[in-house]
Amino acid sequence: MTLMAIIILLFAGGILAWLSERYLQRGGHWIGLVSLLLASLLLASYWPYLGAAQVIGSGPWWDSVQINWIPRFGISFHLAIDGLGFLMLALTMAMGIFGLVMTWNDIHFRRGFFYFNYLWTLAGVVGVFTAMDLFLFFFFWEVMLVPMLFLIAVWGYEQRLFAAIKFFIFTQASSLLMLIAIVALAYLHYGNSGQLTFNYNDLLDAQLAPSTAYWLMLGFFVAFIVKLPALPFHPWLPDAHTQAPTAGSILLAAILLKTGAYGLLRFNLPLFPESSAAFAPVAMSIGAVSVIYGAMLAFAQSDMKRLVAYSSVSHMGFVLLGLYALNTIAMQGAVMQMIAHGLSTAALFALVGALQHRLHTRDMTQLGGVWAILPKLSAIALFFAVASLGLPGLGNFVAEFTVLVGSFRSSHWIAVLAATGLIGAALYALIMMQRGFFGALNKRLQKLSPQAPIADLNLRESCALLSLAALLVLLGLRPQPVFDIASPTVARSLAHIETARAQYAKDQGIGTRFTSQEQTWAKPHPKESESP
Amino acid sequence: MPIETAPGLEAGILLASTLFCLGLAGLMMRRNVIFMLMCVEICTNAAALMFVVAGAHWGNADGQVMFIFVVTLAAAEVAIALALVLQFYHRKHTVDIDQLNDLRG
Amino acid sequence: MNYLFYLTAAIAVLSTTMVIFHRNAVHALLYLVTSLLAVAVIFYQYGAPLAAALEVIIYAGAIMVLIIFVIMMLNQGDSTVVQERAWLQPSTWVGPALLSALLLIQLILLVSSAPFSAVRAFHYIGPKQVGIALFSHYVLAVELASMLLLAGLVGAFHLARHRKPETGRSGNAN
Amino acid sequence: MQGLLAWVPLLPLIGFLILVGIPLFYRREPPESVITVIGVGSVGIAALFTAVATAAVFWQTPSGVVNIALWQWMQLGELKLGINFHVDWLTLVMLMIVTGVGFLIHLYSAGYMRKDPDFRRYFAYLNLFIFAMLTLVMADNLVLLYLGWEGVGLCSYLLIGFWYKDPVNGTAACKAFIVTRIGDTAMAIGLFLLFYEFSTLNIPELINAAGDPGADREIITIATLLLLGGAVGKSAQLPLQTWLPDAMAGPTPVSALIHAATMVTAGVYLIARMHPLYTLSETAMTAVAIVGALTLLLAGFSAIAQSDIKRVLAYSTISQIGYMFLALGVGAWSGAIFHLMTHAFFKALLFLSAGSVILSLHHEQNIFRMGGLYRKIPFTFLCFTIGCASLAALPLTSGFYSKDQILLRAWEFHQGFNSLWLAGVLGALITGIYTFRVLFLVFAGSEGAASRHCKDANTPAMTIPLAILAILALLGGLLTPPLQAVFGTTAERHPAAWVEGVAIAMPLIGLGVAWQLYRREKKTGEQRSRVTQFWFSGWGFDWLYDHLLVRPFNMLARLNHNDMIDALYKGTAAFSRQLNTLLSASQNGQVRWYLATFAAGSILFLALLVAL
Repeated sequence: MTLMAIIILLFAGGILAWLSERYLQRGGHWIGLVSLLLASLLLASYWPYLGAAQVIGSGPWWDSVQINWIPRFGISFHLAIDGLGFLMLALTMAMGIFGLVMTWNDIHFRRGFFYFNYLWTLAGVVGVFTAMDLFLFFFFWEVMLVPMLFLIAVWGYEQRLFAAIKFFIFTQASSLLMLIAIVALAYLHYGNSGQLTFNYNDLLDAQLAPSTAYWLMLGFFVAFIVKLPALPFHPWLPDAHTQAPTAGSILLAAILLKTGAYGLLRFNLPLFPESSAAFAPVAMSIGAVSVIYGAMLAFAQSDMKRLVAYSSVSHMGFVLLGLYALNTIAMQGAVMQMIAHGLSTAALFALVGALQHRLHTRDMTQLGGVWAILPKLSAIALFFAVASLGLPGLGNFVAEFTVLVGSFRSSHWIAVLAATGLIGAALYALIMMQRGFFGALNKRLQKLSPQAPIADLNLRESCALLSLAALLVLLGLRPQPVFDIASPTVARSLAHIETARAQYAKDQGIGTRFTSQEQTWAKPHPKESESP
Repeated sequence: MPIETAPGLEAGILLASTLFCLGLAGLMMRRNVIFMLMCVEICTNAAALMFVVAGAHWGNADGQVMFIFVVTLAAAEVAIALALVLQFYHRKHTVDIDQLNDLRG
Repeated sequence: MNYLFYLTAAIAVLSTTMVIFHRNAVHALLYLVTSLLAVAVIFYQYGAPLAAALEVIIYAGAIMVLIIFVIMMLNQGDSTVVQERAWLQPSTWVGPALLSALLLIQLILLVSSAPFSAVRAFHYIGPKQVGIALFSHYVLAVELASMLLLAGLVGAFHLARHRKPETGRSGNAN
Repeated sequence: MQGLLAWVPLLPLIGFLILVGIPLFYRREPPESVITVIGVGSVGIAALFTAVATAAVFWQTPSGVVNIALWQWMQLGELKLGINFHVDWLTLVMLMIVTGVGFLIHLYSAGYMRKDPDFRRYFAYLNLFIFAMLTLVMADNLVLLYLGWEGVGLCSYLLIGFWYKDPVNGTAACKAFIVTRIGDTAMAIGLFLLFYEFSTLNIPELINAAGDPGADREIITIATLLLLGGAVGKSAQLPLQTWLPDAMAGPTPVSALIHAATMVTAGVYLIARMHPLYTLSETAMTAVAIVGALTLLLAGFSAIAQSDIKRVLAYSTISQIGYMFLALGVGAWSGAIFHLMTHAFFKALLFLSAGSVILSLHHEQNIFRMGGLYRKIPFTFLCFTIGCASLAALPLTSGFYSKDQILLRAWEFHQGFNSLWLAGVLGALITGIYTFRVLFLVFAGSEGAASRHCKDANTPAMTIPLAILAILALLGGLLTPPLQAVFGTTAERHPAAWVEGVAIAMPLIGLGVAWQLYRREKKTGEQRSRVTQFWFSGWGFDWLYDHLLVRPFNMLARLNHNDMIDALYKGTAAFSRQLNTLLSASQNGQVRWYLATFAAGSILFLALLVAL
């Protein structure tokens, strides 16, 4: 019931914030903060599961709630949480609070409605991360989308409508594919078993013809990698990120992108293990190419926010690569990358937002030498830029390293290709620092600064950013707890794949593509096992 | 009570079709609203003729019942349409239908 | 009796053609009345005296009078002949005429190709039968038709009201 | 005692954290003295701890190994990594160099950087630098080593671009980071390969596993070559040496730190640390030796043609690291580390005295505008001379002992005369030439244009480190580190006397050539022939990379600035908009047009009926 309470709390908080607009000038963010804190407290009640996830509770779920919704179609309101879900929820809450605190005074009109949308997006995301009924999942998938659309379209920057519509069309088109795949999956399962259900646990056992499964898998896959985003479905992201208000960018980067990765791990891999395994090389290549392509485009940008947005493409490429490497190390790395990228990119967006708030530009040709006037902001930006380029000792490195180590086992060349993305990351992160913060003070800023001294980060912003920095350092030096929490979920997804592979090998006899691949994965000596 | 000497069904249908096509042609070629209204009357009348001919062929009163309804409809339609024409003329001081294109895309 | 049918049919077609090509509204209207009367004769030949009577009374009578009124109100008599001539150039009417002719040819083809029963017997249906059908089986439709007429009445009254620009606005505002 | 060693890297880290965290607690900038105490003190205590640990544990047991397990880093399947330190004599030598020389450079910096508005930031970076380097040398697994490795790269980036207001510095800093990152990526791929093959990244376990006869030699070769890629990047060897001369943009003590105590020696350390793997692969050994030999010659020639005092020293560093690589390539492991140590002493001395010269001349760096300074700043002159003598390996200086060892070993390795030895000897000659050329140009003869405004800028904080380093540069040759436990003992064989004679004679010949060169250059001033211009530009590597890599990449980036994939979607949008215009044109509001289309539609429909 705690899960339900969290979602209801966020929905109710949103409505309250909207209503409060009429009576309180600036009640919205307090209501938002209180409801987020309460939700975090509720989430913290899962504390006892953290240490001994496998011992307490029977089965994979820590907690679940199931209420009949549309029993005629086997649709139920089914929420459940496990390690991965907990990590994602924790990230959601943390980033929700962070975004709220960082943009405390940024919104100047329709405050209540803003926080309504903000909280509803978060509620939708929480639903996505906990829904264990595919129909419900789709429902929340849409719920998180529409308030986000408003956030961009109403409070965004210059080209907000264009960006909002682009965002909407991309995500809607992709989720249509997913809806078709969901319905087809439930229907086929109904045809085979006589039981019409959208329940995740039941659908895991669905028996599908390989070609059908492949198509359905593609439907889910496209929906998820549009959200991720990976090549070639990324173009919505730079526009949406750039035009969204700072809080919206933080939500998008830190949380909404993760729903795609989460979906891949939770739904795509376990539901369609055979076709996922067959598809893995393609997906890994997409991931690796995204890494490099995103980095190159980030390097080419002059708008700082756009640069950070493209760096997201690059980072999320690692997630895709890791998930489809289909081994523990890489998949755990992908989960870690989801969290680390959430922290570092959210902070970078917050910083660009703070910069724009103060200097009224985010164009790097109009910036330069900012360190001289805003030393604190620049120092923190340096930290997060360095985190973004994957400096060891910070969370992103742990993630990228484990992803690459793991995927190297699955495919040498793809991993090597992705590893060159590390150079690209250095390029864009340093060029951002160089053009934005170092160098001589830009002439425009020289004119600006004497009239009104520009305030550096205040205590509120510093604390928010430094706590993220501390988290990143913690993740970089002591990532094991995160790995431990996520490991049952990853292991379960992997077990499905392994079973499917073994089954396939048994059906096809020795000597097929899959057998040799599995032996490659199992043993570290490929040459010996591959030799006939 | 059959009438032996009546013209055939085909002849009635052909006449109705001819009248309808003439009305349609008039609708398309005239720009004056009043003429267009007259052409609409021709068209409805052709349809009414069709009903009556069919009713007579099958020996059924329904054809004439439908005729009565068509006439009713025509009366209502012409009343409204003429009111609209008046209104149109008052606003635009013309009866040119081509001036009435506010719904263009 | 058939020659009578063909004669009236020819009159109907000819007068209708005059309607669509005539430049004077009042003359065109007279041709239309002629056409309607011809159709009334045809109704009679098909054994439908009630329909023929209604055609004369309502169509050729009431509706045409209504149109005449409007023509008079809009002053669409002789004065607009020049305007009509300008509007009705061959270039304007050739296209529609061709389209309609094509449509007619298709209809003729369809009608002639359809197999018809050899029975050429037509039935006389008197006003009594029609009345019985109308007020038994179709009574609901009659009520609906009366509603329609009422709506048409109210609508026409409302639409045709000529608001003066200065009073219209203030009247709405209050 | 283990705890003491664990504190060695942590102390600079704490220093860094305090220096960075000060604004959180204090609104005003603390005075320089406080910063000096924290920044210098942390490294000083670390050096002290190292010395104590050395004296207490290792002096008695040269083969002793101390393992310090701090906490588990990550454990994922077979990937088990800890934040663990592994200290043996190789590590200990590096620790002493890093903390000891590092401390002296810190102390010197306190004098050199006085009154800089970013004094605190400077010391914070410096402490972080020391921390990263200590982590690098103490790591017991390659990933932790990689942490230090990248950390060193970051700090060098920060320090080279320390005076950020000049974009040139920033460009140099970016270049340093990105060029080394290219090497780092190769190294990372090497790590992936090693893990793939041996399922561990723990260094001792890796060495054990590789020693197994069943281990795949081909993979070891590829992996060691990839590690060499990393080492080449960090140690500024061919073909990734281009960043180091530009790195002179940072403050001079930073150059000293990068060149002497940290950063560039990391590559040598890595190969020495992984030497059991290299011995398994002849190809890798040869590659290391060839890289070293080529680099030492190319960089030496470049050094002859330079006119900036710091760039001369930079090229000399590249050249000397080339010596170390040569030593590694011929299996002279302890020779390489020994040269690393003596090089740390005399190169730190040279850079710091060069810093004194530059400061005294108000940031003049062109040696052709100097001259006759031996009278004005005699102490600096003395220190610089000692450094030069040691660099040129004049007999009885520390550099002589270490370089001699390398040359002998190169001779032995291939049983007699060979090209590697020849390269080393030729390198010794060139070293003599460029070293004494710079010494003469700066200190000897008549006063140059900039010398007139010379004012001795040395403070006690600067003279003390200089003095200590001068002593070490002179007598450091006596401190042979007991590395037999790490590298094993090699049978001492003495080649023919003339071989040794050549090694001794070369620097002296170089001295003579340098004098001639000095006299000629003093007359002509700063003029270059086509050949020396080519040397001056570092053999055109910058030009080559600029045209081969940088420009095409920038071009590509500019071309694809707007994301060609987005164009696909933009095209779709434009197409549907066109379609929309087309369809809305049919919606023209003309009743008669609608009627016509209605008629046409009916005709079409009926045509279907007629046709059927």
